[in-house]
Amino acid sequence: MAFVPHTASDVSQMLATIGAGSIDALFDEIPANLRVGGLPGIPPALSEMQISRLMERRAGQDAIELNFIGAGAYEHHIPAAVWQIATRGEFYSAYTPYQAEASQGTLQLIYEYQTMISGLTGLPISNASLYDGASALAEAVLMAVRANRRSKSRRILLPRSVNPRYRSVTRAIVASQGIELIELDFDAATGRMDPAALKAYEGQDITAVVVPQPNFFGVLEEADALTDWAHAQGAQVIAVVNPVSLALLKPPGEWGEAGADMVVGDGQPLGAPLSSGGPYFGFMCCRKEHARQMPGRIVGRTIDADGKPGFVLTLQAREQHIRRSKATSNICTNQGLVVTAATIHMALLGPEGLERVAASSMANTQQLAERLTAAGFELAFSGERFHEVAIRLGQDARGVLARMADHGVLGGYALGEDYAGMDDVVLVCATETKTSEDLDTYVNALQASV
Amino acid sequence: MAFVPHTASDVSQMLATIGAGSIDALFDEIPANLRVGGLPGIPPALSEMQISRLMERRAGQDAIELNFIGAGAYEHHIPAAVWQIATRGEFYSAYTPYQAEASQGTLQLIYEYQTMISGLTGLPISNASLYDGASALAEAVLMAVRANRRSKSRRILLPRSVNPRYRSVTRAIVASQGIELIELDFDAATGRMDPAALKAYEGQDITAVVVPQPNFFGVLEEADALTDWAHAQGAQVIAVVNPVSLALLKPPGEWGEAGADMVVGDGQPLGAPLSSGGPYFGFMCCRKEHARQMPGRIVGRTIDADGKPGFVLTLQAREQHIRRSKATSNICTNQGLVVTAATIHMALLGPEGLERVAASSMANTQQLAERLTAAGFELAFSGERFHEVAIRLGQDARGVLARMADHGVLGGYALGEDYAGMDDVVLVCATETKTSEDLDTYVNALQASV
Amino acid sequence: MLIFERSRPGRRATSQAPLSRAEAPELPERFQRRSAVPLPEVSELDVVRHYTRLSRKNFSIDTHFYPLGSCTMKYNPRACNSLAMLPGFARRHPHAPESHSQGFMACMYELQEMLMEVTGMKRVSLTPMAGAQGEFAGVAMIRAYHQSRGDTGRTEIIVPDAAHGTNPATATMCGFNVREIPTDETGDVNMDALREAVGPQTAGIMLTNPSTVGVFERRIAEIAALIHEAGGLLYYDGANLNAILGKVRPGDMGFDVIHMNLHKTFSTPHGGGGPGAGAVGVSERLKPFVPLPIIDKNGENYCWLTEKDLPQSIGRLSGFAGNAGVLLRAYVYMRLLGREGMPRVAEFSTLNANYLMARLREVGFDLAFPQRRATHEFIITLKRQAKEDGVTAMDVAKRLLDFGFHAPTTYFPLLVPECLLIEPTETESKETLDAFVEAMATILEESRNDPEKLRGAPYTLPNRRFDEVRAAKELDVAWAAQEGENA
Amino acid sequence: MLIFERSRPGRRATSQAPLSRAEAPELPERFQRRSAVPLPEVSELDVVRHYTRLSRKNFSIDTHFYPLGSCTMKYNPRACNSLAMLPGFARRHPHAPESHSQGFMACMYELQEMLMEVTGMKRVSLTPMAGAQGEFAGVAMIRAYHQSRGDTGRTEIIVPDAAHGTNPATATMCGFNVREIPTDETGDVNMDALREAVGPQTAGIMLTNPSTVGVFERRIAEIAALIHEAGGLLYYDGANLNAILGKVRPGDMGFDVIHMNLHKTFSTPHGGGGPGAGAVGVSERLKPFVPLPIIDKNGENYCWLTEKDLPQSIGRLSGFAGNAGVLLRAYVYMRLLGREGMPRVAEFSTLNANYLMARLREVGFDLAFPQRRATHEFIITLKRQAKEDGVTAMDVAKRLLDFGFHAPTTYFPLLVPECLLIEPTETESKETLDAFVEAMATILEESRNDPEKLRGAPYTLPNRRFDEVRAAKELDVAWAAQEGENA
Repeated sequence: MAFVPHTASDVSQMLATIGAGSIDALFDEIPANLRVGGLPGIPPALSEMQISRLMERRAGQDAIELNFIGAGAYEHHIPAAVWQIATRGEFYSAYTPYQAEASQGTLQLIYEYQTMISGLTGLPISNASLYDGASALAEAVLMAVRANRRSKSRRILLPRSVNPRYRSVTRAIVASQGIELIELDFDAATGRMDPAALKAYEGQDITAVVVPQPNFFGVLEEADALTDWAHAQGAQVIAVVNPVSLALLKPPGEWGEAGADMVVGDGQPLGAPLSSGGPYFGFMCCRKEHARQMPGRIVGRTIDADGKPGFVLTLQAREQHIRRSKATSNICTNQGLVVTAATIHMALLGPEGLERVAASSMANTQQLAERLTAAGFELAFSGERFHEVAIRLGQDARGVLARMADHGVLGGYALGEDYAGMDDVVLVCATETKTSEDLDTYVNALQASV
Repeated sequence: MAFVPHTASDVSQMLATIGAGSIDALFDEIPANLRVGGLPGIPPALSEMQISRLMERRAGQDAIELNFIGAGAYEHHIPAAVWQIATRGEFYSAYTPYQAEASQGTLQLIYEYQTMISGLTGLPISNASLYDGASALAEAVLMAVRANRRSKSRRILLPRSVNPRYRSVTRAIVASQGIELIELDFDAATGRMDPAALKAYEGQDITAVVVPQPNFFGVLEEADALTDWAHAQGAQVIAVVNPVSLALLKPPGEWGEAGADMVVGDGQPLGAPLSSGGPYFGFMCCRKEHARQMPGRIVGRTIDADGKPGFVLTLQAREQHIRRSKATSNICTNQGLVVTAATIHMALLGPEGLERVAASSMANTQQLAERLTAAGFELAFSGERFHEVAIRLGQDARGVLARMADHGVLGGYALGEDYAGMDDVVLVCATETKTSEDLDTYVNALQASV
Repeated sequence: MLIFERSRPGRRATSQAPLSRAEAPELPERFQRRSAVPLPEVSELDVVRHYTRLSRKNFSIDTHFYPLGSCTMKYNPRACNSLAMLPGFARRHPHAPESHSQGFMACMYELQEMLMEVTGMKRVSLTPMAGAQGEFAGVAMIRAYHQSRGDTGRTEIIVPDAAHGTNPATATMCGFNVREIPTDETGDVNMDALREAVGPQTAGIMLTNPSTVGVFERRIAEIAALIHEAGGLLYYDGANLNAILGKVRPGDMGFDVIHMNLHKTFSTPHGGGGPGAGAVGVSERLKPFVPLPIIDKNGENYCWLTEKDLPQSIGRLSGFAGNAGVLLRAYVYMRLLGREGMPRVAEFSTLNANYLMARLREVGFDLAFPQRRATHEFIITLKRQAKEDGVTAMDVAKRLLDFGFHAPTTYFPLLVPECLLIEPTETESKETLDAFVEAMATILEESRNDPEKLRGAPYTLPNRRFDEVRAAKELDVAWAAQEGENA
Repeated sequence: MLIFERSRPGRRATSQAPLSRAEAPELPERFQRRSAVPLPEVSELDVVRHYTRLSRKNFSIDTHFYPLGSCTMKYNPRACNSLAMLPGFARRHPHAPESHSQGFMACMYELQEMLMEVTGMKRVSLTPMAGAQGEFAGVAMIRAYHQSRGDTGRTEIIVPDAAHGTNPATATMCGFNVREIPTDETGDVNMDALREAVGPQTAGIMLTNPSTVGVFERRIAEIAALIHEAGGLLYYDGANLNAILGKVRPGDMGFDVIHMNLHKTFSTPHGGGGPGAGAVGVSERLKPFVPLPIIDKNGENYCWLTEKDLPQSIGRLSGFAGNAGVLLRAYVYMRLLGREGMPRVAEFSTLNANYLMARLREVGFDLAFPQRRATHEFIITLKRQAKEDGVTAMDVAKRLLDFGFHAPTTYFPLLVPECLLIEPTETESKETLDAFVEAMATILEESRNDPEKLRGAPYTLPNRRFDEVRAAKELDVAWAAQEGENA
């Protein structure tokens, strides 16, 4: 029996100690009519050799040569050390660090993570991570409603330039909270939030404004101006950012006069493999005065009985296992293992490494955009970009992408999936993983596919 | 600078402490005319991302679908836990356990390894491993000369049914020791050592007889009879075995009346990937009275100053770092990391697991042999087999194998490489990794290639 | 020492980033970062050594027995990790076209099917990223169901007092009021209280069965009938599914919706706090509402079902399709267990729990529900020791650490005073359980003869007991360079 | 506790072998094993936990500073491991046809080329599986060279007294007599003694340069001329190549043959004792004799050169083509260093050694060769402490372990009494060196004030100092079930 160590003699000794005649007798409190005899729908057991062969075949079947899709999940080099250390049994198979004395490894690591993320975003309080960037935005919206006590409206301005998936998830999660999510349009020329769209809300009670930077199209928003506008309305600012971009871009904590109030985003670009969409992690930072409104775990430094410093989970009174129906969120887990990887990843890159990754990604995408315009394609938006660019193909993007895949190139994300009138636009990303030859391969594959 | 942590300020502080003006000054004792200015023949540094991509491309280029080659290196399932644990930093980056107190992990593991190998072979003393099976045979020949004090001839009977590479290596290593290696022919019908070939040496001074089990053709030798014959001549018996086969085959320690005197072999089938031929490890066991003639490291159990048991390298007086020109061998390293993997591998398989692997491999090869004879091919030898079989193709095997490779099947080893008159014979191995469909694929690929 | 304290200006792990600075387009100044990027400047060896050493300060399943009640800390097979991390899976972009995703999708489809078989539910969505998100999905579906019928007066969710904190928190997040009902002295739901609580305002009930007090709720059929007759739905918290795998199925008990903690029952790693995976399963009537996306099979091809296919869905809960890498690990684990292995999980986790319960009673501990069978876990209470010796459940938990055992779950469920909730799981051997009993017996003796020793524990770990009040009061959640002090 | 003591009849890691017993052909009884296969019967969790815990009893580079002289314990980049273990490499059968091996062979060919560039030699063979086997190959080539010229009277190999033990042992294995020559008081070869030793019986000399006493042999050109004029050849022991990488090349110094310890200079893992890789390089005249196989390039295709191509070769030293997986790791490391990184290795390992030497002298230790530059390593001698305080080099070494530092190499080279040979390597930071100096200073103080404490060290490890005499006398090298006692 896989993973069950019991020998026949163990079983009989244990039953004798219990005073039961059989293992089956241990289930005698379950009403007999509810018992099932077996699970015929489950296939027979495989050996590790058999499942390995099956999985290798299936993984190989999905392998692709060159990936230029971004749209919320980005391919970066992940140092070999990252997952070799993160999957050490002591990290991989440890539980949530509730018993602090037996969990100083995980706890110190999270404290270091919080420090790193807080430093990147420019806001002082970070939690130990949430599920992913999308759900982190939802939690930020809920948190803004708790934190902005002056606002009664529960109205959130949510630009359409925010990742459509983030908007869907936010809608689903805040659905029952009486919160109004107001979508704001973007400027069709620049690809950034339309200043005209804001005018309508001037002087109104707005609880929070969401500001993506870069936005879903890779375009940079006027974050300073938006932040100041929001604060002028008494609204809080929730920044949604790509953490790699923060090596080059102004941190949300420094936006405008007073800085954003909360920042969330997906930590995937910091060491998580693309892995079909997860596990990634959501990060969240806030101002000191809102720490107690934060959802999720937080690690704090303290001292022990001998006065020696160490780390514990803190502010647990916010959490569901203490506060139950009055908790800040029902969230229980963080994405510990991915945070472990991300912390190691960030330490390996250091400030200069992260800047180089960001700059190379930006430069590669710029290069690609130039080669594509030289080849006669048109950019969809004129705004400054980070490392994604929307390209007009002049025909339905989905068909083009399917043909490019046959050339071994995943050509990008079809914006028509989410935006009416953009059926011919593809969103393309070229990170630091791409060489100049890769960019040529892209251009050739695209030309062969239109 | 890759892997160099020094900052500019470190360097200037350190130079000041040393009292040197520059790093270059530290090389001032090297005659200037010998200094080189650089290494232009070395390509510029790559980042980990770049070398990863290069290596992935090269590894992918060599990937094959189905491997039926054995001939001294065997494909077996290796549990995922084996190398995940063996490559933990504490095993992977540790040095030879000379400082016993700081190396109890490696030392206890080797003690367990010695126990396992000794149990498999049936001889009580195992060393901590040698480089590989071939060089272990060479060391065994040298050891037999030391250990068999009654024999003065330095003559070793070395059957041609022993792996040809093992014979080459032995020749190269004992070349300067005045040892005569006498090759014995095999019976062309059975594929095992020719009893007639022995007759010629009856009553002569022979230092040792090498007995392979199974032999290079996969055929089982008459180990009992050979052992008794050798002992009757005053010769020692050096067994050369496949460790996986020992789950089913009589251990050398029980051969004939008195058992073999030494046993060597390659540990590769116990958890080492094929990996282009290495690193594997050679194992070696001997009788208790010959322990001090053993080459290589040996771990022993002892007690510490508190009377607590623990492990140390022992009998170091045999070794080169103590005994210098009079050492039992110049060997210094063992194959520690591979031994680590093998020990974990054997522990995971346990007695029943190893038996199943051996039996499945044997059954698969038998199945394949049956399907091939049914398809009209002829077996080269009639002797009982373990998990390899020699097939006559009726045409040059090298050409057939090249065509099979184009069908994604590595069809075996061409015996014509080493044996005159066997140009049409291929040596095939089907371990437990092969399914019934794989065997069909083999038969089809072969039929399409002859 | 913190990684930041190892930082030196200009030190770098050179190989890990592009070797030269790329010529990125110059951005207008208003977009540019002015402040330094405050990551540590360290070498590759610094990082490897720092985090390798840190890891060694953790307890973990791979190093210690971890009898944490309600957490199912069983062995995490290493193959699950290496196979989920195969390059073809690790590098698959979530937006890769279906044509280049059939291998991955085959695994996910089969996982959905296996989870349906195991739970007796009619549709499964794998997208929730943790147990709590699964709960959210479940309760949101209950809400969506009633709304779809125009049945808008159902404002209450009934929750037993022994429930996990996530249950009431989730009900609140879904806009319901929480109605707590007590547990009776045998560990079952108090039926009188339940009858009183049920009414036209009842949207549903959230139950764990086996319950969090470690016993099987014997009147589950009666409860289901009661709720269903009142027009409510039954939600099953799958935290304890390990105890009944292949023995009894939530669908057969009458549950309408269930979440499963794949990181418990199907042994994906806890990873120091996550990621989890909280797949949900539903009965026939909730099929239209499952969270998206899910995978369907069309002839030989797997395809995604999205908003177009299931317009009544409660929507999306994750940016893509949940914690796919975790799901792959669970898939591998289930295939390794197979048809034969599934019921063994319930059998041997139950055997281990009942054995451990019998042994601990033998050496003098008090059981919370001595008249009941243990399921895969059970509770001991230190009420007597607290009164007689001034020793708390926390003291025993901390002292256990000194013996090389992780502490059981303490102070949960809240209704049992000074309790330890103990779950050994099926992957631990009798010898390990016996060694644990021996340590517990020693501690019990210490509690009588030297209670001070227990109150001061632990003694053998990197730290003694922490000042948690200080942690919350003098909040220090990020290192500031100027402090300069060692941690 | 030994893994065997965890064994219980019938316990198994079920997933790891075929799930059912195959119908293998029945063998005649004389071939069959009658005795049980004495492997432990344990679960997968048992194995994972046992060996994970065991690993934690080791010091290692990933956890500790390891200033082992002559061993070059530098950081082993993790990428080298993962890339060498890529499935396409790990699964390549050594007999796979050249057509299916071009990726692997390209790496090996380029490795040969890079090693030639680094050493200034004219051909490289990668096949020796360790330093000692490389030495064997080197001396065997010297023998084959003289024999090929009919020059059979050369029976002696000259070896300095400071040489590694493998040097004389190898010379013996190759059928030569060993002639030892002394080292002078500045650490160089005693030239008078050398002149006296050289003659028509001289087959060659084995030198390490920088030598094992941590200094560069300044008169190497003179020595080379002397040996060559006498008709002998020069063998270079590459143990200390790290010190001169990109600064000076053995080929340029006049050496005819060299072995390289790739597990030192090119950072393949030591793995608790191996595997190593001992590639050899030769000058023009020894090219025909290199061990087989080697890789050549024919147009765009890589091919093996074997006995047919090099009939004068000393033959084969390994069953296939050496420790290929180790060679792949070295290849990756060299590509990561690149042209720029190579000389940095020499520069910073030398900087670290000279800094550490200066600091240790500062705090009161005696240098063996105070008048010389350190190379990448240096020697301190505790002769004074031994005399004054009765404290030995071994005592200091063991005490260092308590401070979390691996001991330097002790009692080698043999000619310096009570010596510690210290090699910090280039991958360690100044902070680590400073912490080591601090520990050494504390120990020096202890040696004066509390020598007993040193003699009793270590105190903080799983074991105190061992009884090695007992280990050799009451030889216990394998566990026997009946003992039943814990280890």
